[in-house]
Amino acid sequence: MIGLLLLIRRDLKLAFRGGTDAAMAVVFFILAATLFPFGVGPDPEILPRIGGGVIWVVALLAAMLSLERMFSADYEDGSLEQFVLSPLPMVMVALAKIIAHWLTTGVLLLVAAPVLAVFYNLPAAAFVPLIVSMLLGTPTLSLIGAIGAALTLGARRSGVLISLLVLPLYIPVLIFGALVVDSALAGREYGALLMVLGGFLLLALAAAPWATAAALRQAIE
Amino acid sequence: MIGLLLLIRRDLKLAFRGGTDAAMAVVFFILAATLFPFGVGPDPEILPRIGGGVIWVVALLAAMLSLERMFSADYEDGSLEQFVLSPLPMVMVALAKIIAHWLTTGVLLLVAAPVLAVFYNLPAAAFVPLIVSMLLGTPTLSLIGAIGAALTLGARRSGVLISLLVLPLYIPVLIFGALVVDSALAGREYGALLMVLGGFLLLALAAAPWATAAALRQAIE
Amino acid sequence: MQGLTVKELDCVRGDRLVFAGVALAVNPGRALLLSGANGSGKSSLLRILAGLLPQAAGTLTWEGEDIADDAEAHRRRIAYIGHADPVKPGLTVCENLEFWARLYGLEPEIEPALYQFGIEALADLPARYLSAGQRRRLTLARLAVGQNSPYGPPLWLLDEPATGLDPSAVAMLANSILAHLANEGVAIIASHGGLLDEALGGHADRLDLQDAAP
Amino acid sequence: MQGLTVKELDCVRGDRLVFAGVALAVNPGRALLLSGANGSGKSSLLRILAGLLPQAAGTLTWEGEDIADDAEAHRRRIAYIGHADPVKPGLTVCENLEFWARLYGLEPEIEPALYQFGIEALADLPARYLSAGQRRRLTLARLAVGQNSPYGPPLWLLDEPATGLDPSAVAMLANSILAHLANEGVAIIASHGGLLDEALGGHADRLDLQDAAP
Amino acid sequence: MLHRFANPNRFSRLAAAVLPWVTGATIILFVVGIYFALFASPADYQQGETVRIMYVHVPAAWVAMACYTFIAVMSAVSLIWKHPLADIAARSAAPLGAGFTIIVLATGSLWGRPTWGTWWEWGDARLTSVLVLLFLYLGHIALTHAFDNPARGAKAAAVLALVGFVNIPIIKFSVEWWATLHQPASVIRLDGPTIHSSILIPLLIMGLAFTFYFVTMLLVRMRAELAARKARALRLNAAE
Ligand code: HEM
Ligand SMILES: Nc1ncnc2c1ncn2[C@@H]1O[C@H](COP(=O)(O)OP(=O)(O)OP(=O)(O)O)[C@@H](O)[C@H]1O
Ligand SMILES: Nc1ncnc2c1ncn2[C@@H]1O[C@H](COP(=O)(O)OP(=O)(O)OP(=O)(O)O)[C@@H](O)[C@H]1O
Ligand SMILES: [Mg+2]
Ligand SMILES: [Mg+2]
Repeated sequence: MIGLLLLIRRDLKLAFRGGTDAAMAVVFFILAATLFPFGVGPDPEILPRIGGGVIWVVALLAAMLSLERMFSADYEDGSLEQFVLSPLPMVMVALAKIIAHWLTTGVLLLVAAPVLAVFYNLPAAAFVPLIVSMLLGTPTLSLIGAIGAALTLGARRSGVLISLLVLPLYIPVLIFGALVVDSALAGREYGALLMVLGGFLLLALAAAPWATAAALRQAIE
Repeated sequence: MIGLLLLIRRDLKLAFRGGTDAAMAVVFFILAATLFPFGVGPDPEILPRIGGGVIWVVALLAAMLSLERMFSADYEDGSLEQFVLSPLPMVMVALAKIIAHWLTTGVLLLVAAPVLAVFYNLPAAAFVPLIVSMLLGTPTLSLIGAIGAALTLGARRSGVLISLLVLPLYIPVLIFGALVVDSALAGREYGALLMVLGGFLLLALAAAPWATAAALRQAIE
Repeated sequence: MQGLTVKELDCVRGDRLVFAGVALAVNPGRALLLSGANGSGKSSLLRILAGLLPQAAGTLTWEGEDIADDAEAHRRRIAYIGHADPVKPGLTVCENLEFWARLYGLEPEIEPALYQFGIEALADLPARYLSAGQRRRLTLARLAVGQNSPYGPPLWLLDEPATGLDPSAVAMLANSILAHLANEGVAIIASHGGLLDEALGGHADRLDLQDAAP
Repeated sequence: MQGLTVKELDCVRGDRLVFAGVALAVNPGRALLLSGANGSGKSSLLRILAGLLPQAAGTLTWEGEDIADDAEAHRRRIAYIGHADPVKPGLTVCENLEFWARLYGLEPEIEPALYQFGIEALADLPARYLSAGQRRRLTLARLAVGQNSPYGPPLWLLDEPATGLDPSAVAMLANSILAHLANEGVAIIASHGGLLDEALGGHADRLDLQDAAP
Repeated sequence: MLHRFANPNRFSRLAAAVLPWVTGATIILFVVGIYFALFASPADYQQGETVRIMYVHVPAAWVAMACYTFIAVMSAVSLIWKHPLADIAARSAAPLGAGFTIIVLATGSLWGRPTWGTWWEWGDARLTSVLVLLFLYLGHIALTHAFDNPARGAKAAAVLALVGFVNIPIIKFSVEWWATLHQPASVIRLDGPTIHSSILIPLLIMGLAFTFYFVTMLLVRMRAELAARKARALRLNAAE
């Protein structure tokens, strides 16, 4: 338990001192979302209609981009082998890394999301559903992503591989996340959709740390 | 000149053997573009309307993502210092890296773009303008991106920094690129817009290799 | 049977047999110096002993028990230093050391460990500014942290620990190792000869992996 | 004035004065061995000599001419080997070496260079499988490629070149350096003592950077 | 018992003996199945002749899911008992499964055009989960080949296969859990099939044909893989 907190704290410190890229995900999130109106044209009718979806897609891309860094620095400088030899069980190592990833991407995305919602002229009714759906959805992204990041450690073309492995598994989260916002906009009930997102989260929470730990153990040869 | 070709060949070899990520950009491009319909909803009316813009935005993000890798491996393993000491002028080194980057991202994006256009139900009239605008636009992305990548070498948070430096400079390319497609769809004349894109390319071609070379020389201490 | 015993060990890397039939036995209070040409498998052997690499054949025992029986317990007795330095450029020297010490559940007495490897003056410098040798010293300082606690791991596996060290740092390292041996510890050290080998003198046996080449 | 001459050289890194007032002169056919504690500035000095790091004060001359006058010409006389190995894991040993040889405009005679450092058997292996010492040998093999051509750079700057090498590889390296010196070359080598220093024996002078500590 | 067939050499011999029989069975089943499917079964009163797509679509879907399940089981065997044949079986099966999945997607959208009026429906849970299945197959194949050390690739792919297995129940039950365009199961269900036997019988024959085709191809690919492995070992030993 102490080890878990220790590792999370180290990762946060590294992220905020800039060893890895804490702000990267948010900056990407904001910039990418800002680009769309330039590409699509600032049609006041279309923007709010696609806004919820675009925010979700970009959040997902942002979470994915930071995945490759999740373990690679520790893998390359030999820290990962030391983790394997440390008294901290690998599941805890995996969990700590996942939590740190979420704190440095998911949480920041949550904070940035309302700003973008304003930017896209989303009606106020969509704000709470957007935030709640992201609160339930982003940890799942970190959890699933960790498996992909660990599996591709030391692989050729690990960047592509991560996307290939992880994006398909992200699709359900994306669909339901965007559906929540859409339903809210259309004035429909979205409680059941949030339940589904919660279900995904529980499922990922139950499986991902173990799968990640197994993959990490194999990465070391 | 021989040195230039040599370096390009080496980078391509590395890319296709998977040391760096050639396919990464395309896979990201395709997957990201595939995600949008999931997020935005499959409204057959909206998709073609935003299609051209989405393709351009995603191409731009894809080109940007691969920037960070452009020099970092050579920087870290000491190859860059050897380039500085080699008889090949740094401008040529920069140019070779830019060409290799374009060949491994821009060209692949060009190949993938028609597929996505079909996917978004873009009318056939938009195909040629899309391809031509990307043919003129993507080299500019590689050229501008190289400056950002070189400037941020060894910086803390280089990932964020690159995005911050480069994206604003990408916006004009994006605007005119997307306008070309839009105009073609609306049946308007787009030759002048292509000229503007060509102008950007020439400007970038004249300035970027020198700026990149200067930045690279400073990165080494 | 005390200490570490290895019998009939084979190592395969990527379909290639690197060494075969390695046997060794190291008693508490002794060191073993591994030598052998580049590529003869010293690093591979150390990684097998640490449980980081599976052996192709052979058994490893610690105090008479097969280490495969309780991988968890084996992990706890090991301090492994590889070719790479697990040092984070963004953290200070002190923070780097503290992290590893705490993670290994050792009461972090950072100061004395820094002194022991002569980097106390650098304690608050971000590790990105360290020279190659200073970084190696920081990696090694981890050994000193746990050394005098009862939880300190008894088996040290060191892969060319003296790389990049100046002679005075090699002497500091040798002192650490000798103190560890005096505590009934075991040390297995890959090396290409040099000052460290001389300093360990009569406390160390030697094994040349060249003899185990297939 | 022949060879390399350095006068009153100061080095500052991140606000800290690393060394001051370094003076040295190396004639063709001679080597200079740099020693000094970890962090005393050996690597920094070599990088200054290579033009990779600006000095805080002082002048460097080659054959009587200030090297700042023609940085381009200076670059062409240098072969620099740093702490890191510029080796691409995705290319084979042979491809790696060939790339550097061609980039430096040297007629690539790869085979003999590989032989000279004893890695001819590994020629077609992707470099990712090399052991630490094998990778270092590959880095050093570049020196051998240009060695006997008239275009080979006359000034070798080697930063702890023997790191990770086994004794036979150190002997190969020493032979390369001696052949270079016999060709009227100049070599400046950072090192912490050991076999290489002994092998260069009477051909080398020594400079201890400790004496230049501020 | 398991280990008697698990020895690679014995497996090769066994496979060689079985192969002609399964090949023959595949051909016969296809001939009979296609005859029934094209000529000896009725056209649908609503969908007309397009219903015949079903005789490819549905068996391909069954085999695509069964193949993934097979890979998941083999992966568990490989991770727990570290059996080399399990790895080979998994990596030989993956491209076959990807092929069947592509067939499902292609025939499904061909069929969807006349019946639903659209090639593809983004929000549909069945279609989405099948698309995810295809990506899982592709990821599995890519991961197997992504490492210089084949053993590492096999292990990584095995972990992926186990993780991805959650998708199989989702494919199967998506039509019941969510309102979709796609029709619910009518053959494989707890209370027995609900369709008429004039359709059911040719469907089952085609199902068997696809299954035998899968087994045949699996055996062929596994034997090729084993032979390649042996050749590489010989070459490496010769290089020593
Ligand atoms: C790309 C689109 C489609 C995909 C990915 C798809 C996928 C599947 C899958 C995975 C199954 C196996 C279900 C199971 O065994 O429980 C299945 C069965 C079936 N599909 Fe589709 N399908 C698609 C389009 C269609 C269309 C357009 C129709 C006809 C209107 C259709 C009719 C059926 C039927 C009748 C079954 C058999 C169900 C049963 O009896 O168990 N499918 N499909
Ligand atoms: N970028 C930097 N900023 C601040 N200080 C630095 C920087 N780089 C190096 N230093 C400091 O400069 C000093 C000289 O470093 P240098 O690498 O030249 O030492 P060295 O003699 O090569 O040591 P070693 O034997 O360990 O390789 C060290 O004390 C180091 O901490
Ligand atoms: N992943 C791998 N796949 C194939 N061969 C490998 C792999 N890793 C190492 N090797 C080979 O295994 C051999 C043993 O490597 P190892 O690193 O153990 O040598 P070493 O004795 O530590 O050498 P050094 O003195 O250079 O550090 C080397 O010949 C190397 O080329
Ligand atoms: Mg080694
Ligand atoms: Mg140094």
